Amino acid sequence: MFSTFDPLQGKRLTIMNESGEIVAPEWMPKLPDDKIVDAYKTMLYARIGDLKAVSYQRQGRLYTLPTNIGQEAAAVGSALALEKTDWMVPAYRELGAWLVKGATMRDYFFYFGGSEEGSRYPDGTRLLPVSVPITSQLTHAVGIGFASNYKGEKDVVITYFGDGGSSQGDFHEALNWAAVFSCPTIFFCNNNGYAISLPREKQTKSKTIAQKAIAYDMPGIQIDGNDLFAVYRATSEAVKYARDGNGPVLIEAITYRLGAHTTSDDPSRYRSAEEEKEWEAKDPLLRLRVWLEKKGLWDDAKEKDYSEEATSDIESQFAEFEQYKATPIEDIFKYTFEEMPDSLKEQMIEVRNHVNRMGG
Amino acid sequence: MFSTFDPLQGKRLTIMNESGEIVAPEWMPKLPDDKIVDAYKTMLYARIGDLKAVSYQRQGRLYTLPTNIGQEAAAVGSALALEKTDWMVPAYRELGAWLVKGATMRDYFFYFGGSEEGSRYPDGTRLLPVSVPITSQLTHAVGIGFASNYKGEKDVVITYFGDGGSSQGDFHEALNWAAVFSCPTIFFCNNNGYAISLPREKQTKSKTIAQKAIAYDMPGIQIDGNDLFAVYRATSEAVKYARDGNGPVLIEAITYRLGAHTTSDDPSRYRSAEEEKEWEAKDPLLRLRVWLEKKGLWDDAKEKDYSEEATSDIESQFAEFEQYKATPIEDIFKYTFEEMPDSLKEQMIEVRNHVNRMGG
Amino acid sequence: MAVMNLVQAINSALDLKLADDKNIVLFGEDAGFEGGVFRVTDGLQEKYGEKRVFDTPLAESVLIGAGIGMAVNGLRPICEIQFSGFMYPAFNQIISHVSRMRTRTRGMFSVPMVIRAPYGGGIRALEHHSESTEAIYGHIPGLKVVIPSTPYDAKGLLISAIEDNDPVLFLEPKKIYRAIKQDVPEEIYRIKIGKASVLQQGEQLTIVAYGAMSRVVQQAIQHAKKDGYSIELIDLRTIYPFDKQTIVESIRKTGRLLVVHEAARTFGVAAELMAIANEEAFLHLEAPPARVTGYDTVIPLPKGEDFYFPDAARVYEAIKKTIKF
Amino acid sequence: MAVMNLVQAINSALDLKLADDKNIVLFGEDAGFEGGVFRVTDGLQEKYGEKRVFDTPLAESVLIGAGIGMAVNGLRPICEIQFSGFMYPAFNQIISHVSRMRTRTRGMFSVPMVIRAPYGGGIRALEHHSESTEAIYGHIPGLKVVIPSTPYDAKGLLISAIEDNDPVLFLEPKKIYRAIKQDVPEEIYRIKIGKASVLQQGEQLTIVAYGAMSRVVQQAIQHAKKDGYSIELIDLRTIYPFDKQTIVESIRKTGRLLVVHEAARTFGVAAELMAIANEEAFLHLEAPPARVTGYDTVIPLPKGEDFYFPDAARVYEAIKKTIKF
Ligand SMILES: Cc1ncc(C[n+]2csc(CCOP(=O)(O)OP(=O)(O)O)c2C)c(N)n1
Ligand SMILES: Cc1ncc(C[n+]2csc(CCOP(=O)(O)OP(=O)(O)O)c2C)c(N)n1
Ligand SMILES: [Mg+2]
Ligand SMILES: [Mg+2]
Repeated sequence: MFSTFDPLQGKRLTIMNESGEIVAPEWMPKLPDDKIVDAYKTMLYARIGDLKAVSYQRQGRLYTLPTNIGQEAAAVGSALALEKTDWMVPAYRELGAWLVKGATMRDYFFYFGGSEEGSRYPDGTRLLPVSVPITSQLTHAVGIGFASNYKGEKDVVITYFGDGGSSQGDFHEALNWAAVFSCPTIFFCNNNGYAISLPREKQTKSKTIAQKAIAYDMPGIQIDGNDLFAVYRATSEAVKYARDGNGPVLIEAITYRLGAHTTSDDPSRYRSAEEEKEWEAKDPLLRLRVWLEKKGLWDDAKEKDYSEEATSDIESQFAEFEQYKATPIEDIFKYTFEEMPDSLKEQMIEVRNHVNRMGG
Repeated sequence: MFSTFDPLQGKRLTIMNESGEIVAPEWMPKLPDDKIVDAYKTMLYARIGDLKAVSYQRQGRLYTLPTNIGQEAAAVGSALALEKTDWMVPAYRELGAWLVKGATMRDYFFYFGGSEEGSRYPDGTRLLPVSVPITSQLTHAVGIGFASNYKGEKDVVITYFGDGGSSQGDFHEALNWAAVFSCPTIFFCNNNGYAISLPREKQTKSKTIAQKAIAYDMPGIQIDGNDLFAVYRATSEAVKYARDGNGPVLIEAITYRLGAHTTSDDPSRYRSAEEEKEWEAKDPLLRLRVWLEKKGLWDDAKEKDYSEEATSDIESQFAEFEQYKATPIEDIFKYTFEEMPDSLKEQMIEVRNHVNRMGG
Repeated sequence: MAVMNLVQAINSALDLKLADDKNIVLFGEDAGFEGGVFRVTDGLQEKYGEKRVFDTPLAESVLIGAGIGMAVNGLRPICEIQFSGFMYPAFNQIISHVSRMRTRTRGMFSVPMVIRAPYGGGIRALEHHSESTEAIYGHIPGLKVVIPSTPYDAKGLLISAIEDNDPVLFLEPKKIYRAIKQDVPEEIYRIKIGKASVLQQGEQLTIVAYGAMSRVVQQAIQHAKKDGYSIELIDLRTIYPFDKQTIVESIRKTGRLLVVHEAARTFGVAAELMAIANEEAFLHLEAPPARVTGYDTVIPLPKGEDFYFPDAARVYEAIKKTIKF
Repeated sequence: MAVMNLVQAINSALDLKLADDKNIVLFGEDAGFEGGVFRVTDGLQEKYGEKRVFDTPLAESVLIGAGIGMAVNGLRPICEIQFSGFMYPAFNQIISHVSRMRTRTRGMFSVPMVIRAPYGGGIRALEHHSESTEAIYGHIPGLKVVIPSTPYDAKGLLISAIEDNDPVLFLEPKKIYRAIKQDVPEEIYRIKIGKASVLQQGEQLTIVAYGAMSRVVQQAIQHAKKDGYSIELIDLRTIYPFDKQTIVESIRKTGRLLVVHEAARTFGVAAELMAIANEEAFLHLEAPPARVTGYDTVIPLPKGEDFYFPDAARVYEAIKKTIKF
């Protein structure tokens, strides 16, 4: 597959087009229908979760958070290609992927509600926490893959970053290391056209991000990131390639965030309504729904039912989060090191005493 | 030229082979004979300077220094392609290039003799000081090129780095920036096969460093770095390309340091005598001398005369350096800022008083 | 005069200097077209064009490194780092080159660069968006570090920073970006880098603070005044080279020192000022120099940050403790 | 017991721990095949194979960043940075991730990593090869910083660092790599991180030093002894979390403190210890806590470095001044 879709020749993998038609049946992944329905449900769940989070934020019940709307196929499709024991190293805009991997909306609310508890995922999730410093996490994914090789395990790693992130030095260093040491690491770029306000064309001069793989002699492929099938298929191929000991792969998924960069951002300042419209038509949920409906796997009633189910699930998780008022003082100190040094103990007591004095 | 020598196709520019024969006359640069003789002289001068420096170091009269032997064609040939007002941003192993640009052996001795005076080149030299933190200097070259564009000047910039240096994040960030802003910057990689002990094959998995240019949509070319004509021609093309407003170029010059990494290094620990022998036969001076002699432009007597002239010139510059005993206390402080803040004044007085007390 | 908040005052300084000197260029991630995520550079690209005010790729090391090259080749770069927590990828450029070029070349090349970044906490931000690591930068020889705490100071100090022929790290306390309004001259004026400002005169205790903490301390002092305490408040303004003279004179007068900063305690700015109190005013000390600071932990996410950042109550406690010693 | 210098003691610690725990991997630029530019890792690749002891590409950020990933996935990485002056490209990884992973994930993931680097000056080295920026690292919450000054300490501390489940920055004073020989046990032993060592007992003055400065101070003390002074010398060993108790007890006894380090003065380690003296022993102080340090300039190239680094004479002057105060 990787040699077929040479980014230098302008090739891009699309399996299902914007109208939900299969345009490259030869690449159609062999997914049972129920899995596809599940995938759609997860995408829908992620979308509802995202919209909910944004609205809670507007109400002042969560803090600044990134939006995910529009990128659900890339997130969910790539994560579905992993086994349970594989690792995931996220950036911050892959909600759907985290949900597949085992994180919950509760975690999401805690994190963007201002508590580190949100990064303590269920045991054994093999999901790293949100990484805010752009692209720094790619190096971690390389090391995880290295350790996997070292231990003779077959686990692979997927790591996410954005088009903007491809400019960072860590991108280069990570891909180079991964190639040199044949680390089973999949570098998944969510190219959503913007780094906050900066359009992709001003981020780098190369026509694709996928072609940057050539610098490391690793496969690089550009795919339609709003096409669940293309995302799933390409990631599966990459996972297999990596698991078979061939080393890393770079995937560039072309997508678009239909929302703002974060809840503090106003995209109308830097992109046109027409452009947004255009991309609304490419919505990854819409096209998959069309496909499912044509196959008789989905309908309005199911959409409504599942939306309600998801909404109430998400709301109850939010309610759980809202019980959490403030970080316990001890928690601020006790995870700095395995054992608390005297200096931190003294400081912790200082805070406690102060709070007590204030009658807090 | 850049499209002819596609690194992905294993193409490399050689004009004069190891035996001093012109194997690609169509690319032979139109250099007058006397210029070529001058180039050879500079290479010879650089070699003698380098050997001298190493021997002074062995005698304890200079501190640790890198060796240049074997890389003279890459250094001199590339620098000769520049105009006087062009800029040069070195790493630390391009003695021949610095000499062409206007630095002197005196500067070299001062710097590796432990005095910052060695980085104060003659006014207007447009040569930046040695950059020790690997690859960090590439970003400076990009900025200089940016400023050149900004001011509407036609000056280009050349910057040097090694095969090892290509792994650093700054390599990626610099090339990307240069391409995005069309900076007239020539990235000249001296691929001498090793980063201290690490062979090129373990540094990066790509077959060439030149192909990394594809990641930035800029021309990249691999050349025989021990062939003065190839170096001069490729750099001239790159200079013209950049000066014409087309943006940056990446050149990978294949060369070899015949000496140690630095005077503290013992290359026999990590490379074979056979390999060294092989490369001795590819000595850039040897082959140019053969060519010159065939053309009747050079002979043993000239070699002897010029070597003596160079040696005595270098020795007298070294003698000048050896008069310099210690950095004046004031110099340690006064260049920290344009104006010395009180804190530094106090500290300077503290040192002075102490030295006076000690009768120093 | 016009009423300005910190954002407006900084914008005004940038605007005036861009107009004044065509060698000044201003750039950063989203600093051009968008006018910065805090809108500090709003309108400047429109006014001065994309050539002089522009966006960069997302790469801080080359952002600063290219700035060095521009400076060497005659420009005066003003680099914006989106948040001070994202300056670290450029740390090597700052410590190895920005701050050393003049010494290294014995004055042949210098780096008249301003690095601007919003810094500090208290705005309920995401991880890495509340950093306060000024002590780290203050420890780097060859770098000046400035932190304003009022619109007036911000404008005057930034103009001085831009005109300075050496690199200046200009950290903007984002918590108070819009919190304080002040009458600020519309034209160019300068505040000397390296001079602290005595915000209040007092007899019993010298407090040194900077950035958003200046306000917190002022609140505490108001409280303390009611209780009859007389306190001198020095706004440090420049972290390096700091105004030893003003601080020492004040300590000699009051006999007591309290330093307040939101950064982690150990090896922080307060320690240095306490050391200076010892070296220069030991015999005047009537109580141990003291500090109220953040803690030696990672800065907590919003649900914990109120425990972390000094507030007026904590400062007030320390005031009483030091005066009553 | 065997006579070892610092290089041998460190090599021995690495050797024993590599033998002890197969999850330990050791890597760095030229650290594998070549055995390191200072030969500290000599023979280890031969003994443990390329899989466990290996060379990396020339890229410090991923060197540390990959180490984080390894740690998260069950390995115990020992990362060598060739010189501490080349750690800065990895600064973002260290301050943003190495030191924060445990807090960020509430203990789910930790980074049991050792970062080793030769540090400090006095060896007539090239630019950037004499750095001493321990105060910067000490100010980073979540990171331990250790600096040994003898072969015995180096081995015991390094073993503790390797066994520590948190990241430890282990700075090796390269000036004394081969300068001191000592009887060192051949087997595994541990020295607790966070405990200083009292090298000499005394009554009139407490001196705190570390790294190569410990020797310099010892020379000064010998001189001072002849003049009848009684001095207590504390080798700090751990920069963070440092041994406040030992230092404070000593100051309470002697009434005087002098801190010696080669790093730049302002915002350096000495300032913190002087602050601690105030906070914890103010009423015992008979003279102002003092410091002998490097200066706030770029570290000079060899022809100037003797003016920069504290020597026994400078320390001796300060001893006299503090005791006679
Ligand atoms: C090192 C660093 N620099 C700057 C930022 C501020 N920042 C946060 S998101 C962002 C844009 C990222 O763009 P991209 O990588 O395309 O990802 P996207 O947000 O589009 O998903 C920037 C500049 C950061 N988080 N880290
Ligand atoms: C950031 C950084 N890391 C490490 C070093 C130490 N070091 C000096 S030279 C060198 C190898 C450089 O190899 P290469 O780039 O191939 O250049 P060459 O020495 O072969 O000319 C290393 C690792 C350094 N100077 N800077
Ligand atoms: Mg993006
Ligand atoms: Mg090399």
